[in-house]
Amino acid sequence: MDAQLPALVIVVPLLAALLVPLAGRRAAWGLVALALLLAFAGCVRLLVRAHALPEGEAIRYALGGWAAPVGIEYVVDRLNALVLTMLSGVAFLVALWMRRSTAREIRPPAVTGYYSVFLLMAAGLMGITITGDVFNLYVFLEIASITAYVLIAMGRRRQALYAGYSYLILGSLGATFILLGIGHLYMATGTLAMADIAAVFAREPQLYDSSVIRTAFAFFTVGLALKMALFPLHGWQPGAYAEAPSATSVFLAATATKVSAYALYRVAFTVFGVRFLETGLPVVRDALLVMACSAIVVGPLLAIRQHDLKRLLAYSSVGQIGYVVLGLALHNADGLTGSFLHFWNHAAAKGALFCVAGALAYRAGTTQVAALKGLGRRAPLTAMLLTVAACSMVGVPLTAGFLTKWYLARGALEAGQWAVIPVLLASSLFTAVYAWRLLQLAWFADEDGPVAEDVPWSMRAPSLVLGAACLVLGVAPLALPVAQAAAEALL
Amino acid sequence: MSVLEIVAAAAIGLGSLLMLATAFGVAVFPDFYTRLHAAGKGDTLGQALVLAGLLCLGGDLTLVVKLVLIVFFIFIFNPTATHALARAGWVSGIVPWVRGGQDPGAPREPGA
Amino acid sequence: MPDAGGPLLPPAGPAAAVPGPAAFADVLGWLATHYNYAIYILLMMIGLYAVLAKGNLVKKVIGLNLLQTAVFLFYLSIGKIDGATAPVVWTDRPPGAEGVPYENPVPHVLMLTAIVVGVSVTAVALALVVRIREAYGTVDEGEILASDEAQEEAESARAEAQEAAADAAGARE
Amino acid sequence: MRSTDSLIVRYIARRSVPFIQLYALYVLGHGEDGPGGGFQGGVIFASSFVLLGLANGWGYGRRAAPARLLDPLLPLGCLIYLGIGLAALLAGGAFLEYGALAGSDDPEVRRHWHHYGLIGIEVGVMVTVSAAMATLFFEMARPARVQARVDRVGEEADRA
Repeated sequence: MDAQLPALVIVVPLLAALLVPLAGRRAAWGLVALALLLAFAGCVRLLVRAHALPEGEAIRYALGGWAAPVGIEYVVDRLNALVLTMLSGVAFLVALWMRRSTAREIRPPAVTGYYSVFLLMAAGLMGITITGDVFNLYVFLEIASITAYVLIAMGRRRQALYAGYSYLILGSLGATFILLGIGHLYMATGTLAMADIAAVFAREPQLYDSSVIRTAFAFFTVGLALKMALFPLHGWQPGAYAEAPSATSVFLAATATKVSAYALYRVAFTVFGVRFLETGLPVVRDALLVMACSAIVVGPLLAIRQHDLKRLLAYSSVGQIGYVVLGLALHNADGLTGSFLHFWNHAAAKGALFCVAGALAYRAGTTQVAALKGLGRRAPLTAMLLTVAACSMVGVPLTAGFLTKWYLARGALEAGQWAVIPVLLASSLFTAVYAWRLLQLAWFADEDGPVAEDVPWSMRAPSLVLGAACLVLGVAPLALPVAQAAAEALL
Repeated sequence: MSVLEIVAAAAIGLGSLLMLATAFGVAVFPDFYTRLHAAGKGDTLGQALVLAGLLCLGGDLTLVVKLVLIVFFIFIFNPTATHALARAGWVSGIVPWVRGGQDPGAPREPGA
Repeated sequence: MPDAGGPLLPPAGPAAAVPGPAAFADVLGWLATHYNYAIYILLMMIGLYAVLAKGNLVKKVIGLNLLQTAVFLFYLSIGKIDGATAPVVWTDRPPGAEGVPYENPVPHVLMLTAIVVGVSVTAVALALVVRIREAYGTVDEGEILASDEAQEEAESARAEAQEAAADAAGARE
Repeated sequence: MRSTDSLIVRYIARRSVPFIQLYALYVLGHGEDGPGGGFQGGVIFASSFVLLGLANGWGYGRRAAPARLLDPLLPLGCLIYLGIGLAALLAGGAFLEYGALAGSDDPEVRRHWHHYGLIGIEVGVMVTVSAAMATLFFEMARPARVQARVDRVGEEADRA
């Protein structure tokens, strides 16, 4: 079975997604949790195996027994093993968390459908991460996106429908650009397997000067930037995160845009090669640097003005994706390490924060920021979770967020991009402003009246795991060697 | 050139001519019903003639059976579709065109 | 993809050539031989215009479909070779034999997949439009946004009042 | 969608259903060595129900293809696909390596099993596609009075 793991981590959630509607309402949730637990275990095993391999090698799996240039290949190396573990781990925690939340937010007849689509989306996201074929990447990207549109539109308010629709339009636009990028790439190289394309580039370096290749890269960048909601292209994102059902918000915010960012890393480093960023089309690298920096500053600034907690967190995500992309623009070991750390750090922090928003929706039926007042007295554990996660977002030392900023700052200095340092500081300041507003309401604005019930343990425990991850990843940097190894493997 | 080939050429030529006439009719006829008339009649016979011509050219048995079946179904389904369309037009209140008569675009009471 | 059969042909033939910066006459010559690329760009621009500029949600979906169709055309143009046959296996004459060039089947297979994806996206989009129409009574983007804004304003005014009250309570402590 | 009052249209639509479905199976069977396959066959198969719905009214078509039947078929087709892939995996090959289903190394036998596997997944594709297409049509064309009843049931379930 060990040899079959790369296929199994995708197939098991997929299989469960199809079994859930047949299994009926009672068994559905258990099936979801079991499938994602198995996938998580498989991903951890893949992570261990990928790190045991010597530098530059990867676990390869040929689907259907067709070898790489002809068939589709699944490749697990250090970078995507890291992303896969994050993905399946968060998916498993959200699956545990969502039972009571969906019972309150989704119409009972639609719950099994919701679970099924949720699993499909998890499988799609993992497929994007694991595939070694650019066209297969597009197909998985669309599976993950189409399911995301559905999961968003299932929100209670009618605004969810429009949010899902506008995400659909912009997401499909992005996907079309990516498809065009793949077409241009195929036109110039005549192959679709990532490793094969990279080999063509190594054989014919003059291709870097071809306008077809440059067009391809531009299409990839714009398309994936749309999908990951990088700053000027983030229009769909706040509405989608704010209006979606709580469980969707947690999962989307913790994973979805980061997987698109991973796809950009994969395309830029594995397919085009790091030399292309430096010599082939430096203007895209500079543009990404500018976009990432503006996202880092503007995201929290926009968040300060919001009254809805989920919308506030969504704008903060607009800023946080900037950290993930910044490493690509810096493309040195420390910068990449910082960004790769952020794959885990942000998933933990933003996942925990959206869990708080979900708890608020569960308990108070609203996600207005004002509903936070008195949280410290009524639900101290949830309030502590909010505190820890918010500190991690600000980048307080000893939390996970600090490590990200530390390594990104070191990477910026190394790359000679001094201007990035004030950007990081300003962003921390703005983040602190809205974080303080939340904490002040939660701990100090007391409310008279009876103490309401807290969320059930089935919701509290998984969110506390996410909160604990924020601390553990910061105090005992487990992820650091993994991220460093992934960064070195790419360069 | 065998007799069959001559027959085939004649049938295909006539069929093509009919289909051309159909296209012409759809383009120039004045209203929904007359256009439908052109499309329904001309197209059915035109297609059937072309296929019959191909039938004369022969081929293996499966091909012949397929062609016969296609002709058979065209003769059933084309008129049915035309009938359904005309009826739908009538029910939704489209007035048939009359030479020198009322304005063809004028609304008519449904079902009148 | 493995079922496409035949070896992978690198894109060849005149259609795969890349236009460089060219004089006007060259552009005309390029148009004459590569008109399918010109059509693809034109179709794509029309689709993009409809997606971005139309207020009607259904028209946006139509624009999206146009955009996708343009991409299909682009892909099929990549695989096209002038005078080549279809890559179908003949029992008496295998493709590639006797110097008969055959078109690259891979873009066709890719587009088959992309068409399925496009159909799925369209289905979800139309389903959403139906639901939006039920919820808002309109499929016009401007009206939907205006209706949302009115609701949003009322809600945020209420929220601000609540927050102010909470602040005041905090100050009293 | 009302039933048409034309006897001809209703009769022809009803009688043509088996022919359409037979043709769908024909297209399915030819997918391996010609134009056709599960997707196309599935769409043609679904079109027979669409025709019934158009000619004889929404309710008539929906009774021929009820949600009770179609909803389980949607995942079932995909399950056939995945199941064959997994069976190949369990037989010692890679995922979807149909040749491994043969359980022998004889290339001739493996080639045969490759064909069986391919036809099997095409059947799976056809089941899902036809169920999906018919569901899409009937859900989108649902008349207002049926919609009202569904909403009422949903609200009652919400309250419960």
